[in-house]
Amino acid sequence: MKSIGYYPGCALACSGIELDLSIRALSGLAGVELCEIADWNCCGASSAHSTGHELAVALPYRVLALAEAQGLTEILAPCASCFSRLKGTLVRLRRNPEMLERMAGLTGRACRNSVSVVNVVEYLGRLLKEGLAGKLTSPLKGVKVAAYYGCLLSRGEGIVEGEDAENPTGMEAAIQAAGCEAVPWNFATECCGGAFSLAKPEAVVDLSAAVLGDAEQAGAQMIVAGCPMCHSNLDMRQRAMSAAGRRTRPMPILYLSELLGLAAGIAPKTIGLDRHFTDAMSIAGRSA
Amino acid sequence: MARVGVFICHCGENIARTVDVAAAAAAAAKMPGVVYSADYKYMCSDPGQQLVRKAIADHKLTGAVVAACSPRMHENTFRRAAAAAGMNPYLLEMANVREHCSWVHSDRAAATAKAIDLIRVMVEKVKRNRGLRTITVPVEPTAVVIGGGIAGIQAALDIAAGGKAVVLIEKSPSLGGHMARLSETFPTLDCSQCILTPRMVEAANHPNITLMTSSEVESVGGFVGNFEVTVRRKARYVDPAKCTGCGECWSKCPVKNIPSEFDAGLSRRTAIYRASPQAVPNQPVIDARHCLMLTKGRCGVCAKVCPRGAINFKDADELVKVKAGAIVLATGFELWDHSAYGEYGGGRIADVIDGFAFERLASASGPTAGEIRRPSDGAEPKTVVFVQCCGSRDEKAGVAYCSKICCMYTAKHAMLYAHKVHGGRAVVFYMDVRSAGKGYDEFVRRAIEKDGAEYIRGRVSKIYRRADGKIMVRGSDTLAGTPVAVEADMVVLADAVTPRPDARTLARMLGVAYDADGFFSEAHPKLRPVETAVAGVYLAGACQGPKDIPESVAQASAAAAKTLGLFARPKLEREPIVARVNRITCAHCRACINACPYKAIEDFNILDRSGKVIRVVANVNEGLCQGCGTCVSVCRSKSVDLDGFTDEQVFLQIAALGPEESGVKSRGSS
Amino acid sequence: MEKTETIAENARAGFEPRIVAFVCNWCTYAGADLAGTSRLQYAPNVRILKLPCTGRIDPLLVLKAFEGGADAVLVSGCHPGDCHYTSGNYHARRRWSVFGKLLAFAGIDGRRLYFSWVSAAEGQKFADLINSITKEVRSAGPFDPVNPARRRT
Amino acid sequence: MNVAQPPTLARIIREATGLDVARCYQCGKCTAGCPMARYMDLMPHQIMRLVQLGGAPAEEKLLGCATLWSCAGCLTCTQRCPKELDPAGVMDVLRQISYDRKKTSPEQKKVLAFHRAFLKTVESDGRMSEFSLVRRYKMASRDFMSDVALAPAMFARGKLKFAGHKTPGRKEVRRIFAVCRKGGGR
Repeated sequence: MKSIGYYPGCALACSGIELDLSIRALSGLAGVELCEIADWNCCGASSAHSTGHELAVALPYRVLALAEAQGLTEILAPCASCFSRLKGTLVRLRRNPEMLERMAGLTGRACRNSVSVVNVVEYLGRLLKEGLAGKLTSPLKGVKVAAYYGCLLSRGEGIVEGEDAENPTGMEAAIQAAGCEAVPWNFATECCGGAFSLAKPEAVVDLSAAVLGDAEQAGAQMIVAGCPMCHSNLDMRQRAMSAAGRRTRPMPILYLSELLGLAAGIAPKTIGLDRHFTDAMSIAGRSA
Repeated sequence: MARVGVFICHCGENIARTVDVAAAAAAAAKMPGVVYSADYKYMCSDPGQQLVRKAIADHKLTGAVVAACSPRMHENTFRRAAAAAGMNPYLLEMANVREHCSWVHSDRAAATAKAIDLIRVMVEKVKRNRGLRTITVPVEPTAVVIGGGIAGIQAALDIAAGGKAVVLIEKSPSLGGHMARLSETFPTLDCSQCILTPRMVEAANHPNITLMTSSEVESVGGFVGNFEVTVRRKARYVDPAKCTGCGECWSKCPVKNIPSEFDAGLSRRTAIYRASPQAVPNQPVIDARHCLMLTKGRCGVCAKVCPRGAINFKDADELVKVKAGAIVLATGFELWDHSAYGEYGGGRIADVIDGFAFERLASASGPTAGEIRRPSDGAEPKTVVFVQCCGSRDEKAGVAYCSKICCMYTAKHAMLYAHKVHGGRAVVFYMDVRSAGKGYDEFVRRAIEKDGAEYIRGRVSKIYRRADGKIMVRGSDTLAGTPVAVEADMVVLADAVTPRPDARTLARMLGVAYDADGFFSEAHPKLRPVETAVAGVYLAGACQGPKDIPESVAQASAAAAKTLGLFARPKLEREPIVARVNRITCAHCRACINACPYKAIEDFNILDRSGKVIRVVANVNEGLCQGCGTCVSVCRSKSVDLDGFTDEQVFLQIAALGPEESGVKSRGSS
Repeated sequence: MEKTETIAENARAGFEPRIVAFVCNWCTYAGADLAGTSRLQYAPNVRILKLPCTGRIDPLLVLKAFEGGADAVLVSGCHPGDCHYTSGNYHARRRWSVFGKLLAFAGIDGRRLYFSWVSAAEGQKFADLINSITKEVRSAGPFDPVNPARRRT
Repeated sequence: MNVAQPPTLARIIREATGLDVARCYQCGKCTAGCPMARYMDLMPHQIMRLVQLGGAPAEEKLLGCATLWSCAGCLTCTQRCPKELDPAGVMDVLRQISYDRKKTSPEQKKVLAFHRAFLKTVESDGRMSEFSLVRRYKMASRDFMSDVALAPAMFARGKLKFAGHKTPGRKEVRRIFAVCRKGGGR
């Protein structure tokens, strides 16, 4: 892999900036060029598909069409929600050529549906296999990590491929490559409350606290996530969880790419470790 | 000159509604060779048959075609009528104008034209039919029963009681099957071992029963009345003639950590072992995969301590051929492997067990002597959750069907648990309670009303083990409309009943059909529930579909009755459809000999007067030939033909469908 | 152009294909019976000829059927592994794979010869099969035994 | 029998997703695994049942329930459904119908406000930026006080930016919104 199309998505510019920083740093280290899709638009996330069926397909369609027109064959969508929308649209259009035609008319852009979409776990797994594993010079020896997939990196028929939805293992492999111990736990694929952060914060606090609680019981010293929505729920809402009496101790929440970045010896600030709400810098001290 | 009669049945309205029977009769009357043609309301009725008999006699018919239902329905009926009128029954044929015509078409003109075609085809065939004689074959009055569980034992005992010989073949080292592993049985709660063990001993000691344990069927040849079953008797490494079952060997065996199959992995056994103390025969065998002597070539402790010198490390598998007239399949079932349910822990949680494990825990002869102790730490579980339909009725990850026995055994488990752990809480998640059977629903109600089992209607979505050791069960109560979470100490999954994975191989050996799930198919779901489509092969027990003990036993007795009925006749009549070789043109290329699936074709020496072999040709053994006709189509010199389906007959049938003849509207010119 | 002409010609002549089906007694014949007892409607263009086993079905019979004016031939027996006579259908399958090539070489359209497995339990499959074959043969037009390749151009 | 019947919800669902809700046998596994069940007034299996039942009272209940707007779309129900149904997909369809027919329960206005704010932002900028989203959401939901404390911290961490996050192709995106809106949102 010399280069790959890059769809950062909206969250990576703001609340999910650490994911963007760490993906870029690791890609640089691995010598993979990220070709950002020019003029990309929002995928519509859950709001589009909650309220309008056609819009929910049209927005990701435009992204896929742009990528194709720009000569990209494979795009990385690090945000799990974007990945799910883009790949879901891809799968849907593949099954329904009639809709592909309608979308071409609707958006004024042709698309042969030829690109493929890769999520963050798949991408990092590939980087590791293609030589990044050998560059992890400062492994975090013995740190106990709970791998958190949430919903969109574990479920979705035809979307998440090559993983057992009830027992995914892609993150565990990367965690072990970073020198850490992946602890077995029960909430790896439970929901954190997703997009209800603003509209139903009490639900997010409730569900996210349960995720943190199980990880702590399993002996995890931190949680590794792949999704900016999960990350902000688990990281940013810890104060609200304490206020609700659901949590006492802080639990660092890292992106999988941050963990690998640390293990590769990249400066913590470069990958955005200082931007977390719940302290994660202390983890950096552990790398040898 | 052929004199053929055609008899067209209205089948009430079934045929006449769609086919113009009068027009068909008129058309048939004009076919070459037809001297009589009639239609009648119900040809199979007594007056209808009389009409056929009378016409055969009055018109001196040399052939008859009955255009009616499928020959599978009434060919025998009409052939018997023909025979009663003095005609060779094989000179009567049926044209299937109901199943293949009136029932599948609605256009009256097209259906009538097709019916006339079908009649013409059979008229052409029957003109060349030869009067055949049924072939009789002797019956070997020995039954092979495959499977030594309760169904196989019952079938063997019943056949033996009828005075016929039985060879009872069991794959594992002991008789008894799954029933031997049960604690108590529903709905009476009598002890399974107490009612089964005497049967096991009786089967082993019966003079008419030859018991072959550690044995598997390798291949099956032959046909009803004369099967030849090849049995692989696996090496046991213990000479049964010398062994007294004293137990010196297994008490000294150094390999002691093999999970016991009998105890569902809840206890450990040695490499030389008996399945259980009640095993029949009560002699140990050596598990070659774990024995140090057999794997690494050093140890031999058992041989040293055996006072009778019964250990034989050089023992080898042996192939035994058994001749049998009938075969009873009683291969039983297996539980579905719930590790396919990742949401239930994927088989990784020690205290999430299956029904058999619970049976062993509850059994007085089990690893805990009947005390309910959970596998992980031996603690007494204060809350046990029972989950029904685990894998059953799940089209996505399990099986689509209902496993039938789980509702009852789960109620039994909840009841046994309440009796054994006072103050314990039994929670049952169910979707429906299917308790049809004598005393069955009362039994389930008793578990709920008297023994306090909490029944919650809803499927469980997730089971996981919390760090504190509690097993969390997340289900729902659909009646109350709420999710329900239970903190349990142990969970029992009522895994689906599935056929043995190797049952398909056995079915293929026998030509027995099996359904999409792998259960053996009966010949008719209502009227022939113990027979298979293969004559002389019968079914007993859960190999045909999920069954409880009384149903398995009933079917086993029925299979035995079928077997004894078959053996009551000294000889079997068989359809005389066999191949014949024209010795004059046969070039002895051996193509037919190689192609014949029954090895029914052999070399035949043609001798001159002095006894010198002048030519070798192929010859069909009528007793072995089943009439498939494969030899006919492989013969390069057209020297083989099949009675009833000769080349000439089929060519004429095809010609009868030609454009000049056929009722299908054809193109203007060709 | 050729195609539209053919269709127009067929329509003019009221072309009803003639399909001869050679079926085995144990599986497909019984499957056709099941289609009947289930009252599944299918095209009336098929004429079933029963033989004990597909193993009995000599390629010569198929040629005879074409010679006799059939527009298409169907050979159908038990599923692999389910042959009543253990292995007759395997012999048949081997034979047909060779024979099919020979027919293709002779210029006979693939829409003329069909080979299928229909078990005694597959009444629906039998009905569907006959309907789809009838449709295909209709599109292929009448068979000309004198010049079988006529329709191929 | 020429009286035109409006299509039932079950039919609309079948046409939109290819799913036949009649296959549901009410096992309740969807409800058992639903993380949001406690925020729902109808349980997922009851949603399926009411769709099966049909008729005006059932439709009223379905389109006005809180459940549609409490579903997180986590797909746990769909993943585990033993009948290979897709309760989450059924919720999507019902939510869209509820939105189109303006049947959404007033208590769920916050969720709707969030979705509207989100889409409004995307429509105008082509992309979503948290600041515009939060501003729009707070105006629409009148929920001014929650999470106020988080904002300065987010600014400090570069997680919230005043500057909009606009894409050059936003005119094209606006046109897509307009076309979809004309099509009735579906």
